Amino acid sequence: MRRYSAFAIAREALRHHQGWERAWKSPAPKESYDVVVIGAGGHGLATAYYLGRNHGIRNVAVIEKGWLGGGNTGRNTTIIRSNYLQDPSAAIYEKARSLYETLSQDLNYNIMFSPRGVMMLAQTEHEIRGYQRTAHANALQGVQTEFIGPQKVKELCPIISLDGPRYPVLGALWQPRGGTARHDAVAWGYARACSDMGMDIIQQCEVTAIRSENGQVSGIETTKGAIRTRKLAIVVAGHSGVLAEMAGFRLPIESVALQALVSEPIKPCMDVVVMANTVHGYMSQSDKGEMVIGGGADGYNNYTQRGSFHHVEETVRALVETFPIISRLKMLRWWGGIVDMTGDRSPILSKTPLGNCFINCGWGTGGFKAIPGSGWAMAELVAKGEPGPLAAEFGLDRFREGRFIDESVAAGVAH
Amino acid sequence: MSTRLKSGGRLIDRSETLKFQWNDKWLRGHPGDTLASALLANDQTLVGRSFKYHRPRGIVASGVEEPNALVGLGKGAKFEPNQRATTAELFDGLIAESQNHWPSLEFDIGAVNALVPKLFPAGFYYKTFIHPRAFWKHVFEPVIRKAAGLGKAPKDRDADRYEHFYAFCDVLVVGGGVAGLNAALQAAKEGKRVLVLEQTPHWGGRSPVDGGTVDGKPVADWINDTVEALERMDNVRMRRRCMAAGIYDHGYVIGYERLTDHAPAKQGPRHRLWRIRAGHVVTATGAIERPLSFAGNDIPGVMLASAVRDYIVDYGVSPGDRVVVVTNNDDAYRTALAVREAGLVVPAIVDARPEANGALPQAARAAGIMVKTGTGIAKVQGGKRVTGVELCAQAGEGATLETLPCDAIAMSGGWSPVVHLWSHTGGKLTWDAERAFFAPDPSRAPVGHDGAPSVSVVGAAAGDLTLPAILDGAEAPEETPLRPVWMMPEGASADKRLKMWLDYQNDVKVSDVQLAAQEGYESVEHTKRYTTLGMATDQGKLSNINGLAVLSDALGQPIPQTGTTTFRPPYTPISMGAIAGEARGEIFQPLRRTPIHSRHEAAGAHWEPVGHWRRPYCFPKAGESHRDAVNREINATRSGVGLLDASTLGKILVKGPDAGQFMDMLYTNMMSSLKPGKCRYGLMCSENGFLMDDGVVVRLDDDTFLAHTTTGGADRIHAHMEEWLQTEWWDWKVYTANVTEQWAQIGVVGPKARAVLEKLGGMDVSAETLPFMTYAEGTLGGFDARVFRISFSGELSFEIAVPASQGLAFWDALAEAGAEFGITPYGTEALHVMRAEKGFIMIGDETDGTVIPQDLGLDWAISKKKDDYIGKRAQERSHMTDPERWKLVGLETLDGSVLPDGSYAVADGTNANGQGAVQGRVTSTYYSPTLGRGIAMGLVLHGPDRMDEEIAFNTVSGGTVKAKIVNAVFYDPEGEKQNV
Amino acid sequence: MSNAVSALPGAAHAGIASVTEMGLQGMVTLRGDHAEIAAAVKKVAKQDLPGQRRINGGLGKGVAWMSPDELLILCAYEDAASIVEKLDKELKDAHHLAANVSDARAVFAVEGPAAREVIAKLCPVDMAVFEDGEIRRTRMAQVPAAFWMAGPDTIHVVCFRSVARYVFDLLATSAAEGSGPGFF
Amino acid sequence: MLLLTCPNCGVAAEETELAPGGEAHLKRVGPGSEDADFEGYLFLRKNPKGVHFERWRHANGCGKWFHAARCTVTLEVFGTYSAQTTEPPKDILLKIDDKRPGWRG
Repeated sequence: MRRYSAFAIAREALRHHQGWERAWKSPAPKESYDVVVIGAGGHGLATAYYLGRNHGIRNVAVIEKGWLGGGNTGRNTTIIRSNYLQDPSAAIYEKARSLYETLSQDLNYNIMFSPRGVMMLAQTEHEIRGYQRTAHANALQGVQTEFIGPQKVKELCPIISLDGPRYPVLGALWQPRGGTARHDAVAWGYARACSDMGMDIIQQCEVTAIRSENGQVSGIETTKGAIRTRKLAIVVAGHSGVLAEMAGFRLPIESVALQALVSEPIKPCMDVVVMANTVHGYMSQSDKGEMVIGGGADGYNNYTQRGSFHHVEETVRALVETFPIISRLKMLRWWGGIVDMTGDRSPILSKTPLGNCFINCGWGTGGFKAIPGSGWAMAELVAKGEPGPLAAEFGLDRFREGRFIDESVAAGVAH
Repeated sequence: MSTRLKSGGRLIDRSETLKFQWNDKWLRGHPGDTLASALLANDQTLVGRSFKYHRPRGIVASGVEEPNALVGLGKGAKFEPNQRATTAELFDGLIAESQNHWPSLEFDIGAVNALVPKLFPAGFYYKTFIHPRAFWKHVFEPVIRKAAGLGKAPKDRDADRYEHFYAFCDVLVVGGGVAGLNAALQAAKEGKRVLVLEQTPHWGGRSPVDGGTVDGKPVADWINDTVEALERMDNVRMRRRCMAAGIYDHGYVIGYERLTDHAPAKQGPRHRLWRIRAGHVVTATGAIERPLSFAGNDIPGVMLASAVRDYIVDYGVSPGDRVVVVTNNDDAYRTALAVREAGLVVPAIVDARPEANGALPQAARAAGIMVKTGTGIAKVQGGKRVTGVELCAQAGEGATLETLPCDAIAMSGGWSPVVHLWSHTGGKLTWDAERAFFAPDPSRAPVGHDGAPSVSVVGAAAGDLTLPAILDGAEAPEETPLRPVWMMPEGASADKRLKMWLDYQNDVKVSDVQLAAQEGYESVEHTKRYTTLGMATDQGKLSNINGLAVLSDALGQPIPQTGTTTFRPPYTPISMGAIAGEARGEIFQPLRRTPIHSRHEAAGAHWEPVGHWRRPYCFPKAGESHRDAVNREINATRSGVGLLDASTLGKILVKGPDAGQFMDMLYTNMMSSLKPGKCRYGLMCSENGFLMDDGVVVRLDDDTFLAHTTTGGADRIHAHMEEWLQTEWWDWKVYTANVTEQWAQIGVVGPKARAVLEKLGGMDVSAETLPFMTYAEGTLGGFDARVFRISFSGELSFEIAVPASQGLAFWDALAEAGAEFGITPYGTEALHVMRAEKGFIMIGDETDGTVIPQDLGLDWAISKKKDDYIGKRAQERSHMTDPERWKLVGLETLDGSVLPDGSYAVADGTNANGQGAVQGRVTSTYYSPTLGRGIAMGLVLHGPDRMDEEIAFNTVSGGTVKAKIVNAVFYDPEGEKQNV
Repeated sequence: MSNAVSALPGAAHAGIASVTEMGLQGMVTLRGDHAEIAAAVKKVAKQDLPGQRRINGGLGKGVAWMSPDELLILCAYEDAASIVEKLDKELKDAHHLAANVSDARAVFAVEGPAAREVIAKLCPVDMAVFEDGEIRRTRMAQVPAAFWMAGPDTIHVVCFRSVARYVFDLLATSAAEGSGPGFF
Repeated sequence: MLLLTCPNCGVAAEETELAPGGEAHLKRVGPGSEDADFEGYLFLRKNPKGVHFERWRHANGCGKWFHAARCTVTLEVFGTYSAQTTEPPKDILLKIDDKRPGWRG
């Protein structure tokens, strides 16, 4: 693989960039693999990448119904943070965040991780208590956060209105090493690295059935033919339920539409990510200058990648109140993605009733930030057949036992 | 040069002159001008700088598709960035500035990027800036961010207001051109309720400029007649300056009406967001002309042929004196003829087709215009504006055959139907190879709630590009087929492809798309994201199809196989203010007020939002800190008497023969055994087992219970009750009513509480007649009152409900009667501290959605006699019965300090993920003025079995605080004070 | 009683329509099987049972259909308590719930040719075809509300007392001078 | 932005008047039942890509619950019906058979 660098660019410039090779190959599927990963989104590609890098398993295929990175990986608001309350969440999200720190170098692909800092505004006494609790938890979890006062909030984000008529900003939970990254680049970077390790990324290939022999997974049927495999990893976000049904089990998941939007690009005016959970809105500014805004999720099952406009209204009204200057900006682009919501709004990384079939799903509205950690933990689960510490608490059995990982308990929400 | 012609301009009023400001320069225009036409009239061809290379940018189009002419409009609280000059109507005193340059539009430092475009290919950012790690955030990114971003951010709070409006119709027609007006007329004649939206200020669309006749009369006449006819019909509504921004499911359409942008002096909202519910939507959104890809096609002075025509015919403005027309179709000849008619020079019409013998080319030749067929543009000469054009054979590699001096180029690559709205809810497209565009496929239309097609399409939007194709009786010159031209010349060298712009604003070139394909970004979505093609503020209205064609060519596959990107609302950007609507300032969200709110306000209450309610947190006196106020309120209450506005507590009537059975299912307690006139504290769990609400239940009579809920719980719990009654136990005879707001409820609390009530006079409130945990109705001081002997503070306490309308008067009466006893209003914080002193749990503090009553030592409130209650089965699950669950205890710091809020009890070592081990956490922590020390409650592993043990709680700074495990009831453990 | 005050005594606004708080109004919620309670309603409230989403009479004297098992009886503020008593007496053998909710509500009149448009800015209701004698329970901006036509150009709006100020401000904002859509 | 007709009051209500309530026709599982059955009842909800039966409450309206039969892919609504029933009415099932042959899988 030709390495990317400024020098490579300069060299290529001299010959009109004729020399750049494909970022990833597009091979036909082989007859069989050690591991087949269904889903070439960020989580699936990261799973494959760490299978190779951490466990030396490289006879791997990643099967994608559409185009790699074409699902929620390319539809989110790119926020990266790990200031979660519950230990298992903080562990996997912080693992992910710390991997993001060096991901550009690891992949030799600039995913533009920008640790610009994430703040969650506290706008009620209850939220203050919630975030102080989170700050205390994070202190023990090795997650660097602090509860800051209104003045610090204003310093970090001058366009915030501290004293809106309804919810004055009383403080914020501040994670200085949280931030954003270029979402597509994360999928592309992993894909390029996987391809370079000899893995097959097979796009435009839909799984039509999952084959098993006496309780063990044996292979899959696809629109590009049958593929045998010893182990199967289902990592398909919004469509987890459909794949689970093929594998013969049901998931504690419902698929709903989540919306996001961006404004037209303007010169830099906001250097941090701000989440205002009392009024339900969050916003950051992309490197292109667009204000990137996360909307709400519908409460009903939906596979259309279209949400209802009133969620956008609620979000925008909240943000106009919090950042009055955006009132005269314009919404440029609006879109939706299908997210799968579990019973406790926390993800599932788990063995399944089908032997050697593993599932990674249920990231709800917060999956992007978890990609490297999720891939890391999933690779371990698939390679060893048993969850490691990162995945241990995220098993399917927790719903039967009543052992939930509920993040909504702090004032925080799972964006 | 570009200038105002001596005559012409069907939309402008030359009798009046308007002054407007452009980068501190005052210029002149006329009513009817757009900012773009006025700028051209003043020879302002350079209007901005591109996103990436900061190349000079001129006006390309005359409508919403304009990618270049983006300006900052207005000042201060009315400043708006990224406005399209082509759609901004001119008014007297308009202030506009160009964007994305430093120090000036003419001289922009950023333009150095343009000198080395070879060094900035597609995906450039992904391949560089990787090392050293810290540099991205601190060095590279800031530079890139500053260079990008186009317009300036507004500085001030928006001075304008916005609003929403709900409209319903049988047929919504989007687009007021000939096709739209015609469709509206047909629907209207059938008696349908019709709404027509037109995004511009004018009816008729392009037809008045392009010409043609209907029944022998100029099409303009037909337009006027039809508009008049429609306006006369009661079942028709017409709106101009109102764009259908997006189509959503089940016939929902968002309309974006601009009311004062063109007339700042006008009263009323700036924008109105229409929420339209249409039985059927007809999109008559027209078509957009495509640029041609030739080297230097981005130099100011290169414009769409239709735009050149518009500026001449609509505004009497000539974009140049010598206009070379370059085309692959007949339509562009109209432009040549218009230029000539305006008395300007057309050095040549450059037609990529081998021959051009249609009616329009014939007319051009007849007018003496030179037509060069089989020819293309090798290169445009000029820097900040066009100075000339080099011609070549379209079939060749671009060797210059001749050079024509000119100052404007009118290009036409054919037309693309505007299919955005059709596609928003899933309408499918088919590729028309003959005419080289995607058009809606009526057989795959979007469907509505009934599964029937919900959108149809007419006119140019459907691919019918000529007047006769749209309207019976219409006539226009016959047009011969175009010849798809995606690159000019066909064999253009790499050097040329490097200068062929597809996306003018984002600086995406033919070579970039080809590189993306070469590197495996084969999906159109990949290419779009990798090159940013079509992601600029124009959303690729000009660039998408050209880019798609280049990509398909690079992949060696037909265009339909490559497919299009998804079309998403809005069609053009709409203001955030309009989306937020009326909801700002005081009416941003509902604010719920109790009947006594005004008194609290007058008393200088410090407010705490609780849900949508606002409750007094405390009542600080002059110079008093909140903390001092809270302490004073507590001391006054414990030693004398306090007054609490408890009106926000939920009050729900539950009535019927099966009410007792129902209450037994709702609460963990046995409620059916409660005697009339008695009160009982109850717990409510979710079906998932977690404690969700608590409160005092009163049995009013055999049939009727009154359930008190938390402030936040009233609506939620009422809905919870109705859900179970309507969807599970619908055969049970129970009715509920949420009467929360019927009553003002006031707590009279403290040893002197009874004295106050007795002074007020009325019903007997003695311990004998009205003992603890009972209830009675009567009058107090002449008020009809319901008195509850319940206590959340541990003191002698009466909660008294009077009709809300009398709440204020009753509060005043109590204050007056209590004056001699030093009666003191207290707020939520004093309430919280006093309940904590008593070890009473607080929903939201001790509970957080993961806590079950058993964790809180509330087993006494869980009936063992009942087979079932909501949440009981859930609480039988292994994790819920786990003896390792943390249990509620009291906590006392050794030094009397207050434990930090949210602190965790640390245990030895770390867990499997290397996180510090924990064995509990603080749930409530306060300074208790009663005890003169910090007190707290918390959930601790095996807590109740570890009385007097000392454990450490962490601080955010990494330290710990020692605390002793104690009984959670810090004050009056025997409960003597409340039971008197 | 003399101490009783409505939510926003005397609140009024004039614009493209006038908005006025209507003072104390008697209201009784009556839940029960409509067939079983019809006679009692006729006797006590002197009104026939209204059909689905209909209102007979109006403020001061009327009955409105709220849901398949709920009616709202409108009466003089002073009479509400006695009407509850009478209903309980009449219906003592029928499963029902009658409650005085007069104090839990606020009532506004929106008056003028643009009254329908003021409502249409806030409620997802087709005001162009909204009929006389119809009552609509819906969402007004961010709170529940109900309204009916009290005259050709008059709409009576009922909301919860605690949000009376919010609803008044909403209506006043929507009735601001120069904001008429001119649609109806 | 869905439009569902509330069978209780007859209003064709837009989504903002309604509150979604998840899968319809669940059978409540109480004390003494198997863990697996309880998990199934509370968490293992149907999540079909296609025909779905669900609960809605006309929250900003008559306050009543009702059921809807809806396609989660096209959002087509096959019908709404009373909440006081343990299974979809025949006529709606037949309508779906007609429009989505073989949907029962």
